[in-house]
Amino acid sequence: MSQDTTPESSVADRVAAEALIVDVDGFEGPLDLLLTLSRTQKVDLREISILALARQYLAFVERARQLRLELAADYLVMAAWLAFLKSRLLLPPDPEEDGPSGAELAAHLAFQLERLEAMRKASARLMARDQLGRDFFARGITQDVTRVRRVTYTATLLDLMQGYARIRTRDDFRPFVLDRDNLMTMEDALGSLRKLIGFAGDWTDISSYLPAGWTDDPQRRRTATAATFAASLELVKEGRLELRQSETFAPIQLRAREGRP
Amino acid sequence: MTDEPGLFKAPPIAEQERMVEALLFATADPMTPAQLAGRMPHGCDPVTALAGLRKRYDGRGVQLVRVGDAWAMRTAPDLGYLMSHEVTETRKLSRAAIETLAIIAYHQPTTRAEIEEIRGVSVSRGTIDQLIELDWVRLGRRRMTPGRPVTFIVTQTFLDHFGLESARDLPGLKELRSAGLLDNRPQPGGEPEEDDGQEQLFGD
Amino acid sequence: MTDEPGLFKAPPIAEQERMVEALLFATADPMTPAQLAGRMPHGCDPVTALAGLRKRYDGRGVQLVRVGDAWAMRTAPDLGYLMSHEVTETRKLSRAAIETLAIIAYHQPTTRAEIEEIRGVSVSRGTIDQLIELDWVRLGRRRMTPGRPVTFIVTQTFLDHFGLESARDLPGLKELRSAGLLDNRPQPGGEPEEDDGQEQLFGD
Repeated sequence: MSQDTTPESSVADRVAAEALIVDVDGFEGPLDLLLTLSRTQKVDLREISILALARQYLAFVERARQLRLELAADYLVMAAWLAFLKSRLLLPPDPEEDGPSGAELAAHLAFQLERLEAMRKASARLMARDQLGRDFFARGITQDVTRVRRVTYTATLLDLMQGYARIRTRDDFRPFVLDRDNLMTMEDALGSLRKLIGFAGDWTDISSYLPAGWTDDPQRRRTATAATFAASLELVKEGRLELRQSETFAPIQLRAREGRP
Repeated sequence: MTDEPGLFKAPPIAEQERMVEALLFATADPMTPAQLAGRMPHGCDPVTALAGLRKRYDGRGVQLVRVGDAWAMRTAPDLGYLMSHEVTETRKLSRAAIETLAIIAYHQPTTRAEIEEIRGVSVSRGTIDQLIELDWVRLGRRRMTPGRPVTFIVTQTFLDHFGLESARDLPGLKELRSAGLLDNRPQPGGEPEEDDGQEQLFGD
Repeated sequence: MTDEPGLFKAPPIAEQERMVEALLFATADPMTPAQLAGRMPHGCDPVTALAGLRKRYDGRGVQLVRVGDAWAMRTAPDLGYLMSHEVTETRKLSRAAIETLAIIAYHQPTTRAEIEEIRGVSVSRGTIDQLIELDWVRLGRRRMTPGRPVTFIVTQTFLDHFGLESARDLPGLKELRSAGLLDNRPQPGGEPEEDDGQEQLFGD
């Protein structure tokens, strides 16, 4: 291992680094780790040096890398961001560049740390309060007045949501069923067209072959038109019918083919 | 009172009364003086404390009563009538009723036909009646469609019971899924339309 | 007290106090004045009765405490040590759950994205579920921001458990507020996608 030769990887350092890194499991994310590191500065969080903190954090990540330990992605994202912040804090501000200054970003990070620390303390104070069932108690005997019995029904929000989820999930899996009532198949259209073409000696608009009851409702009209057109093509193929259209989108006309009644 | 001089002085009798009061209030069963003494600091005299406490509660809404060798606190018998209608047996709502309620809550205002379409089965009359009787569902405005069907909506009582500020606060399908309430079975052909559906429900 | 002369005269206030006392003793859950009034004879004024009763129990082993809009009888906290037998083992909450609870209590109504922003880690699915199951947290109104994320607020059960009259009595709330630590301060340079964050959380 090449790293073994670097001075940082002395046994003592490695042990110390490992101790902290093993602790990563115990940290609740990068912000928590930063808060812990910040305690080594022993100053009020409002006066913390974010630059020093960024260096500490980056050194930590570097050590983890040397130890070939895998850190979760969010620790690495924070490292990248802190490296960026560090460069912003060190370099003079570029007037050309948009966006917040290094000082603003550092101030926000300090605010986040202070807020996290404050919520930590608040949760400790909350849990230190007297608690029902531990420090103070509700009535032990709930009254034995079981004379009038009335049944009420109850359900929880969870029941409600699960019920709804159940229906909606079932819905997702309902097999796809075509609505046959409003669909004309080509077979249907062929059947009615075959019966009618004997009378089609002259060019007639195809739309006049739509069966009764299929012309008013737009949905029914659409399916009947498509089926009738497909059927007419089939009959042309069979040599029983001729089709013509004078121009694009002009009405399609049909007639029985000469000599093939 | 105490026959041992003891290393510790027993608390003043007023304090002992407080202790007996708290103990009898919190424990589920009546307690004998010996049991009380076992819980109290060394040198306490529960019998005297019980006598004081009994006097203190005399004529109050709650009384100290003797049950065999033991003591308990009970509400005054003359006030029993206040509690009489308190005893209610609660039962879980049936699955059909929950589903119907859920559909009304998520789709309101909705008609019976719509509920049946979503559930895929007919809704028995009793189900909606039960929800109305629970005061969780009420009639909304009639739908301005042919037949002018009645619609159903959820009530304030419903919102109170389920701890909701409004029916719009019900979590959407996506949220239900992430909460593990919806099976995450693979969806044939993807699932892009669900949240649209949800959006429509809640969208303005 | 009552604006109707009524057919029946309301009972004297001392009697009303007895009634409230009995009712609150009978149930373990806090009751609102409205719930009390619903149980008491017509024309009663539970609020006045509660005030009298509170004074009467002041300094006793059992006390009348306020829990949000409701009232309950609870043993005095300084006597908790006597009842160690009664302590029911409560499930140990994880550090994440405790912090999440505190953030909801102090920042309520708050969204999942805000909780994550404060803690710097994502909130695991079970955490909020656990708090909801304990009935310490419930859904609030949806936030009127893009994505309309659900918010979380604390419940009456939470107040009852921690002996708080209202969420305003949370320890240190004023100091935190005046220090600006309860502000929702966005990252400078704006990552305006907080609500997208919300979407992602609930997304797959």
